[in-house]
This record gives sequence, C-alpha cells and structure tokens, in this order.
Amino acid sequence: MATQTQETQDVQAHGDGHGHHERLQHHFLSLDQQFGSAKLGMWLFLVTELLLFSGMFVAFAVYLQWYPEAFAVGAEALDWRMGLANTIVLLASSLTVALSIHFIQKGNTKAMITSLSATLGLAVVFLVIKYFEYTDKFANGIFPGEAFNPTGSYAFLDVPNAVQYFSIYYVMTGIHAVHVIVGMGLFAWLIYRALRNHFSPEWYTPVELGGLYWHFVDLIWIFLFPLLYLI
Amino acid sequence: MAQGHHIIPKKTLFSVFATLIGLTILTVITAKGIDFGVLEIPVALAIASTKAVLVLVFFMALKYDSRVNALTITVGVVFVGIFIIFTMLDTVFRGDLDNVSSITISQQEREEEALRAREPDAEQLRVAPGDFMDGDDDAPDDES
Amino acid sequence: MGNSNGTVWLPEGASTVASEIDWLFYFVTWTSLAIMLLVVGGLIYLAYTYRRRSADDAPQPIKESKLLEISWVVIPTILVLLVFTWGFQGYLKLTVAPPNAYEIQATAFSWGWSFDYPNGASSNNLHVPVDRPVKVNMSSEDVLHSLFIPAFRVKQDVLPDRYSSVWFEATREGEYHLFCSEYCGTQHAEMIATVHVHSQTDFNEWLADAAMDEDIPLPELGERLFGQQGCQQCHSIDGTSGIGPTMQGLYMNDRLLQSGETVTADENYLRQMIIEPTAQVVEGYPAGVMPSYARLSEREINALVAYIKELE
Amino acid sequence: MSSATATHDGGSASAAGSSEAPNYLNHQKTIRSWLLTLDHKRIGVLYAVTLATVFLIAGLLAIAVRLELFMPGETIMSNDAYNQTFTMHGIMMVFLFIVPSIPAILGNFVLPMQLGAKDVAFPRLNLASWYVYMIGGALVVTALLVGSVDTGWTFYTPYSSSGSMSVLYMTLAIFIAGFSSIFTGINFIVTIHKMRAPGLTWNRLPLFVWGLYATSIVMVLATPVIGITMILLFLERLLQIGIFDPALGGDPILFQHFFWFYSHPAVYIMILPAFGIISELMTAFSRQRIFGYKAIALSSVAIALLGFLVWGHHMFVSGQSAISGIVFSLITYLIGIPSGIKIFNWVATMYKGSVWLQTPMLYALSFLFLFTIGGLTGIMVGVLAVDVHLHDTYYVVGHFHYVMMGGTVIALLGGMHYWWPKITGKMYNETLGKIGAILIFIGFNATFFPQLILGARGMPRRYATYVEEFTFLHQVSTISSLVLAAGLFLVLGYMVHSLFWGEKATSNPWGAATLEWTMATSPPDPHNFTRTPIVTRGPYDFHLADEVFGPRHVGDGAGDGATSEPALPRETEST
Repeated sequence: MATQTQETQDVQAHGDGHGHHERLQHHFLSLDQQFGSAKLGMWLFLVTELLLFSGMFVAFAVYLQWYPEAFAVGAEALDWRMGLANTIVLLASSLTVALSIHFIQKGNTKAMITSLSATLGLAVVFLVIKYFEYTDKFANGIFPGEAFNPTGSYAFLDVPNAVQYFSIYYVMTGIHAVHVIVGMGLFAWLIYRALRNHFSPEWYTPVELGGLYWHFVDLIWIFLFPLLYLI
Repeated sequence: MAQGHHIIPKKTLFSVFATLIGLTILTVITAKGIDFGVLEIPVALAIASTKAVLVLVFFMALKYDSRVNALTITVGVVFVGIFIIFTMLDTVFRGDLDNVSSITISQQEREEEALRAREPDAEQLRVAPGDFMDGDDDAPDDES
Repeated sequence: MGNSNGTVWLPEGASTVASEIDWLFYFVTWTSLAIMLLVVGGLIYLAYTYRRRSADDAPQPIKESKLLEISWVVIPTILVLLVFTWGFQGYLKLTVAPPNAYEIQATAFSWGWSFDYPNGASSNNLHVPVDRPVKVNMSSEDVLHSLFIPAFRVKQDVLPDRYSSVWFEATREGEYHLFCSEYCGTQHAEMIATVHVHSQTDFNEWLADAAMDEDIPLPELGERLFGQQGCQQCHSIDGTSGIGPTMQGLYMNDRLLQSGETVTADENYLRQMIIEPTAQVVEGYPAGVMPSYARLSEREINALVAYIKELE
Repeated sequence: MSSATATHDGGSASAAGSSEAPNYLNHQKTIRSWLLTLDHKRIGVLYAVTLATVFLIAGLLAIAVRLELFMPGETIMSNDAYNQTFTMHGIMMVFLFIVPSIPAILGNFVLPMQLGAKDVAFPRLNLASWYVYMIGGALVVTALLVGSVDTGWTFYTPYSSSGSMSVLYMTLAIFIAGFSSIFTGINFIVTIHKMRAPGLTWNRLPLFVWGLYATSIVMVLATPVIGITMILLFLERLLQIGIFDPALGGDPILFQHFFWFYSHPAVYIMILPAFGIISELMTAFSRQRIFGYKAIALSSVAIALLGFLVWGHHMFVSGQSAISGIVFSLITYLIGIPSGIKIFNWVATMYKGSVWLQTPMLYALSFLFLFTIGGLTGIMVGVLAVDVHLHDTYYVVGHFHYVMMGGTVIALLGGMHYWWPKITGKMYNETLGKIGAILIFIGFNATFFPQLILGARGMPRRYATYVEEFTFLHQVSTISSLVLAAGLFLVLGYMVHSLFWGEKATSNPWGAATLEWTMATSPPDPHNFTRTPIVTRGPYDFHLADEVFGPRHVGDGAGDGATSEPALPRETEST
C-alpha cells in the first residue's frame, strides 16, 4: 500500500523518471493503485455499456408483452442455427481471451499472442455469420422501419407489429456488432503491442481491460441469443 | 504483485467453457424441444443468467477481484432491472383506470375487422371508442 | 372569463372536483409557508446571534442532538404521507368517470380541437351542460396534445392512435379557457378553445343548432339533418309510404293537392313545405301532422332541399 | 510550506513568497500547453471559460424569451422563432450548462485537492471529456445553423420524430455530449475510491466530495440511457423504426419513460454537487462542524439512488397506467425527506458558530431560501391530484427554475466566489460581491415567483403568446429578469476585473479546514501539493486545525488531547 515516503522534487513529465516502474504514472503512488484504478474504471465503463443496452432490452420487453404473436413470428424467421453457431463462437473467444491473460500472468508472451490472435479470428467468424444473416434478410425486404416489406419465403412476416420485432432486432444486433468491431480493433492493437514486448507479468493492464470488454460483449450476446432467436 | 493478480488455472477456464457450451445447448433444447408455455421466457432467461454469472465470476475474475468491482456491476444490473420493471409497470397496466384505452386504435380496428370477417351480416358490431378501455376484454360481445 | 377571479393563486373553480383540489393546494401551500418561516426564521436568528465578532473566533464543536435529527425526519415523513394519500384519493376521483356521464368525442389536431356530440353536432369549442358529468373521449390526429381546462382543474394528454378521456362536472354556467398544454409545434400557443357551460335547456338548444355543421356539403348536411330532425320517422326515402309521403323521386314530380290543384315539386315547393307544412297538403295524407321547421337556419333548409333533390 | 503556516483571515506573509513559486497557471504559458493539458486544474479552468460562454448565450436566449412574453401577441418574434428560442435555451442550459457545470468546473478543480491527490485517476480521459463536450457543443450549434429545432428540450415523439431533419444533429450532439458526463463520472468515482491521501477515510471526506460521488453514480448509471434514447430517436427519424411513433406502431409514452429515466436523475446530477458546495460554505463560514455529517453524506447517496425510481412523476397526465402514477408519486415523497434533512442540518450548522457573512455565505443563505421554495413546490407537483392541474404550466417552470437556477446556479456562484482565490490567486471585490448577490437574489425571486402564480392560475408553458389576463404577472417577471441579468453581469464584470487588478489572495483567506486550503498555495502548485498530505482529522474539525488557527487552539476542545496523532473525528466514534 501507500508508503509514507514522498518524493519532494517537482515532477514535470508524466509517466517515468521516478525510479519506480516505468509504467507507473506520476499521480499514482504504486502500480497496484494504478491497476486497481484502471480496473474499477473499466467496470464502471461496462456498467454504462450495460445501461446503454438496457434501453433496447426495455423496448424488447415492452413490445414482446404487447405483441407476443408478432414476436413469435419474427423469431421464427431467424435462423437459430446461425445464432447458436455465433454463441459458440463468442463463448470460445471469451475462453481465448481469458487464456491470454493466464499466459501473460505466467510470462508466456508467445502463447498470449496466439490466444489474442485466435480471439480476433473468432470475432471475424462471428461477423461473417452475422453478414450472411443480414444479407439473407435484406434480400427479402426485411429492413428496420419503414422499408420493412417482407417478400419471398418471408412473406409470412407481413403481420402487424412484426416490424417492431425486426427494428429491435437490427438495433440490438447492430449495436452489438459495432461493439464486436471495436473489440477487433482493440485486439489488433493489443497484438501489436504484445509483439513489441510491451506486456509483462508485472504490467498487462491493457490486456486485462480488453479482456473485460470482450467478455462483456459476450455477456450481451448470451442474452440476445435466447431472446431474439428462441422465444 | 498482490490482489487483483490471481492466476486462474487453465483447468478452471476450460471447465467453465464446457459448462457454458452445455448450458447453450440446454437452452436450445428447452426452447425448441420442450414446451414450457408461459414459462418459456423465464426458463430461457434463467439459463442465460446462469451463463452470465459464470462469465462474470470466472472469466471476468470477479471471484478473485476487489469487491468494489463486483458491487459496481451488481448496481448496474439492479438499475437495469429497475428500468425494465418500472417501465412495464406502465405498459402492462396501461389503461387500468379506463381513462386511457389499453390498446391502440389500430388494434381496435383490426379486431373489429376480424369480427366483421367472421360475421359479415352483423351490422351492429361497430365498435365505439371506449369499448376497449377496460383492458382485457378481447372484443365486444358477438351476440348483441 | 368566468364569473369571478378565483383566489390569489388559483383561477375560479367551476367543477365538482375543483374545491377539493383547491383545498389540497392550499393545505400544501400553507404547510410550505410554515416550513419556510421555520427555515428562514431559524436562518436569520442563527446568522445574527452567532455572527462573527472577531477574526479569531474559534467556536467549540457542539454535540449533535439525536432528538432533533429524528424529529426532522419523522415529522416531514408523516406530513408527506398524509399529502400523498389525499393526492392519491383525489386522483382517483379525477380519473374515474361516473358511468352515467354524457360522452363527447374530441379530436385534437395541429392546431385545434373538434368536439363531436352524439347527435352529430360538431364544434371547435367545447359546449357542456351544467351539473351533469361529462366525459370527453379524445384522440389526436398527429402529435401529442393535452386538454387542459384550468377552471375545472382537469388535464389529460391526447395521444395519436390511442383513446384517452377526461371527465368533469361543471358547477357554474359561463365561459372558460381550454388550453393545449402539451407542446405541439408552431401554433401551440394558439391552440386555445373556449368551454361554454350552459344550463341543460340552453345546452339542448345549442346541441340541436350545432348539429348543423357549416363545413360539410349541403346534401350531406341535409342527410344528417334528415335523420337528426326526425324526418325519416314519417318520410321514407325508398318509395314506401309512411305517415307522410316518401321522398324518393319527389323532386320535380307533379303533386296532387288536397285542394285539387296540381303543383310541381320544385325547390320553392320543398322549401315552403318545410317552413309551412300545412300550406299545400298532398292528397291522401292528413294535414297538421307535420310541425313547422321554420326554426332551421336558411342553410339548413337549403341542405334539406338539396338532399331531397338527390333522392331519385 | 503552507501546511504549517498559520494563515488568518487577514493573511500572512508566506503568501507573498508563494507568488514567486511556479503555480499551475504560470508554469507553462503556451496555448498548446492549455489545450493539451492533463492537469485537472487547467481542465477545470477550460471548462469554466467554455461553460461561462454557454451560460451567457443561453441566458441571452432566456432574455429573448422573456421579452417576447412581455405582452400577449407577437412582441419581438414570431411563434416559430419563439419555439426555437426556448428550445435552444432549454437544450443549452440543461445539456450543455447545468449538467456539466459544478462537476466539470469546481469538481475538476477541487476534488483531487480535497482528496490530497496529485490529479484525477485518468487525466487523459479528463481532457478527452472536454473535447467530447466541445464536439457535442459544436453539433448543437450546427443544428442551430442548419435548421430549426423547435421540439423543446424534451424531444417528445412523435413531434420530434416527424419534424425537421435537424433533430438528427441535435440527438447526435446530446449523445456525444453525454460521453463527456460519463467520462467525468467514471473519473470521479475511481478517483474517490482509489486516490485518497493516507488517513483520509470515508468518514473524513469533505461533503463536496460526497456530493460529487453521488453525482458521479448518477452520471454513470443514467447518462447511457439518454445515449440509447437519442440513438433510437435518431433511427426513428431516419428510418422510421417504429419504436416511438404511433403512426408506425410505436408508443409515444415509451419515449417519455426513456427520456425521463435519464432526465429525472439528471436533475440530481445538477443538484447533488450543489448540495456539496453548500455544505462546504455553511461550515467554512460558520467555522463550525457541519451538523449531521453522516446524515448529509448518506442522504446524498440515498437521493442519487432513489432519484432513479421517480421519473414517472413527469408523466402523471401522459396516459401511463394509474398504478405507476401512484408508485412514482409515493417514491417522490420519500425523496423529499433526505432533501429536507439537508436543509435543516445546514441551518443548524450555524448554531454556536461564528457566522461570517462574506459573499459566498450570502449565496449559501440565498440557496437555502430558494432551494426550500424549489423543494416545497416540488412536493406540490408531486401530489397526484394537484399535479393534474399544475402539470405543464408555469408552476412547473417556476419550480424547476427555483431548483436548477435557485439551487444549482446559485451554489455554483457561491462556489466560484469561495474558490476564486484558489483558482486565480486573486480576491474579488467584496462590496461588489455582496451587491451582486443581493441583486441576483431579488431579481431571481421577482422573476420566478410570479411564474408560480401564473402557472397555478392556468398559464401553460411553452406558449409564445397568452390570454390577456396573464399580462401583468408576465410583465413583472420580464422586468425582474432584467434585474437578474444585471446582477449576473455585475458578477462577470468584477470577476474579470479581479483577474487583472484584484488583490493577491492568501492561501487560505476564509480560514477553511479542508485540504485544498490548508495544504496548497493559491494558486496551487502544478502538482497540487509539494508533499502528499497525511490526514489526521475530519474535514471540519476546526478545533483540531492547527494549520488554520495555529497550535494555540490545540487542546482547547474538551480535553481530547489531540496533538499530532490522528484523533478520530467525532462523527466516526459510533459506527
């Protein structure tokens, strides 16, 4: 914990030059304090993300209760096999992220890079599956909002309020997909830094935070899958 | 380093993953194979919540972490619950005092039309505004 | 508007619920004033008594009084729960309309109101009878509006695609403001109508008059009047004979009168028969059965004539 | 250094020496050093300048609104122009001014110093929050220039989702500006949890810190919801997704739930830090320990959490179910109680104190008066049956101005005067300060009290014109608003004057006992303190504050023998 020996010199630069660990920022007293702060900050950020998604869950709950038939028809139109595949893909990617932290804690940078790359790869797979789902729907006139005009094998969707189901479906999965894309950027950056040997068992905060973010993306999908595809 | 740096064994991680996959398959089976009726959604949500807790506790390491972080996410979940429950307190009971109709005018018209289609001769089936204001009645009485 | 100015804070109350709501309003106001005086009095007294006398003042910390702290938790709690209960009871009264209420349909649009009465009358202002519960069923054609009648202490948002309603029982004849209180665009501030509270007799009279709408085409208005004025009870429109002759094919037909003359049923004839039914009674029908409809307006008579002309 | 210096009200010689030492204002001078600064104090100053500008513009819009209402009919602008004016006034005041105001300016400046920290936990995030805010602000201006937004700050659908396309810019602007709040909130919570100086336990936190902590909780939990609301509204306008627009199968009341789930707690984002400031002022200028420290601290958190359960009281006549109306009304009252507790405690703080009526204290006392009216009128509009009459009238307008302006802005002014010597190193003119405070107090009441009466008499809000019988009260309100404006301009004037010609401030001109006064110079060192402070007493233990009164007072207090070792403050004796 915080020691009572304080530096007296006036520090100009941020980050280094204290005789402490090079990653210790000047306004923290210890790496532990810095790591704990970063982590609490990340958890708070995840709470904001959770409440961002909560709005969509509220809309979903309200319209499900009002128009259960329309929602049943809508869920019918989604391919639950694709949903299931994506669930497994995301769960696997969560595992690889957790493993990457395990590896860096043990100092195994190479294994960490492999795990992170696997995560990135799985994220790509997720988006590819999502792409096929979306294009199939678009091709049959299933758009959010006014443009909603189901045709072909989806003509059975032409019932009142099915559009609400698909609007919510697109908004939820769309915003989720944006999070996946952000996560991919994050992992690319983490791999880049790992390749340059920035992380060590003493300091791997970005990996830890990236991991928390990715698990959260997975968490949201854990709820989206049964709600959108199975009900 | 000290707290917050617990190394989770690979074995734990893999067994959590296996459980998650198992629960995923279970949720598909319960939704597609077994008919729970009104309990369909609660069952699906219960399974999903179990999975979420597993991810939080092990993958996100809350078990080994400072309690403040666990408290933080708990508060977040509680407030999501508040948002959903208090909003539904309105939407489920909309029109409970008859000063607002429980369903929309479009819905009333659709139901009216459905009734007409069933009994084309019944002229007096015109639904007056306010007929649906007392909530659960699906439609006016056919026999009138 | 209205007959008096009400109190300092509130406009004249002209509905059955007004007195109760006013009482609650003033209860909260006076209680608030008492609390205000307590706070401000304490504030001034303490600020003066313990004013700083020297820059070196170093007062000793005081012991906190548990009793004091508990009392200013408990007393306000009791007060607010009391007020909540009253407010809640009043709300139920305001919201649940009596089953025998007279119903009026209202449509709000940007930017105006249309009130439709059971007899087909329609008006841009609200006319209601005094001492009778009235329920206004409302819906909006476009965006949110809100019907607000300060003198009645009632307000309810008007929603598109959903009916909502407001009820009141006016207690005093007069004219009162009706505002739109939910912001609805450019002319929101001009979306004002008047509530006319009539005696029951005056209301009936107004209602009958108002049934003659000015905006609809004459034949359509005529058709409506034909029903509203009870014409169809004696005159069929399908050729069958009733108490009076049928109206079908009447126009420009030759009529044999009781007097033995024959006249052509042109516009003038139709007009005259509405105003002065006994003047040229047709053979085969009793005279003096049909009352005069001279009280109808010129336009209404024209409308009836136009309608009859179309019945071929 | 200052920590050991006895600085009485008259000031001491050591302050003169500190003007030579580098401080956060003069150690780097380039514009770049300001725009890229990671120093929480400089970011606070950046926010202060920005927010003052926004307040000025939005205030001028308010004057335009009042002038239009001077007479019924068209006075200075058309209905359409009026609608856009009050919309811009509302949006700028709420989203761009009051919500960030106290946390972003004073919170940023004071919080780390009150905690004995060198900076907030995430200095980069802090700077980012200012840039994000600027982007949001720029988008608001774009929306203003590109088209006419006349939806009111509440954006109720379907009016907002079917009108002008410039609503798209506005929703985007608010979505982005929301991140600024979120960043600040996260930063403050982490800072308070992790960056407290050794010895600074939760029971020794200054009440401003508690206020900011409660505020940050609300920021983190509520702001994302306005984010998703704005996204959905954006998509509703762009693609007609049919969530809120009844013409497409949506529900307009659902939008109101979304909107108020944020916007009601946002009221607490505005007022909770104000509570914190008032606590600081009451105790510092009474030189007495705050009455009921725990009650005030915990009631802030209680208000923050309960504040999420009452949003439906904005919707009593919207057509929501009666059961939710009743539940929301009941919880609304429960929230009134902790607010009441605070007011009584503040008043009681003066008991057996040494009350010094300097300008900040005048603002604190006027806050007590105005906020009590704001709170009591709040109780009134929480009464279900009465609210039916008062909803959407000027009574509500009067009520929330008493809370937001009479509460938050007055507290902000009090806080600005209180910390001005610390921020700028200069003293403002005390006489002008007192005149300004009194002018604002009178102008404010004369502007908004008539609005309470207007509303109760049935004047609906958002009316560009009105029926004749309301003319007199509107004219009183308009004329008084000019008095209020004059008071505010006077404050601006002497504040700017003091920047250049003001007397140099000592490190602790008020004799306050919190860390930023006792341990830091005025203006502070770039890193706040030359040594990390070690805290040994509660924030308002004046009798233990050697730094303020010198050692001669030690031991005066009830023989507790407090010398150097941490005598626990009294509040902590019982758990």
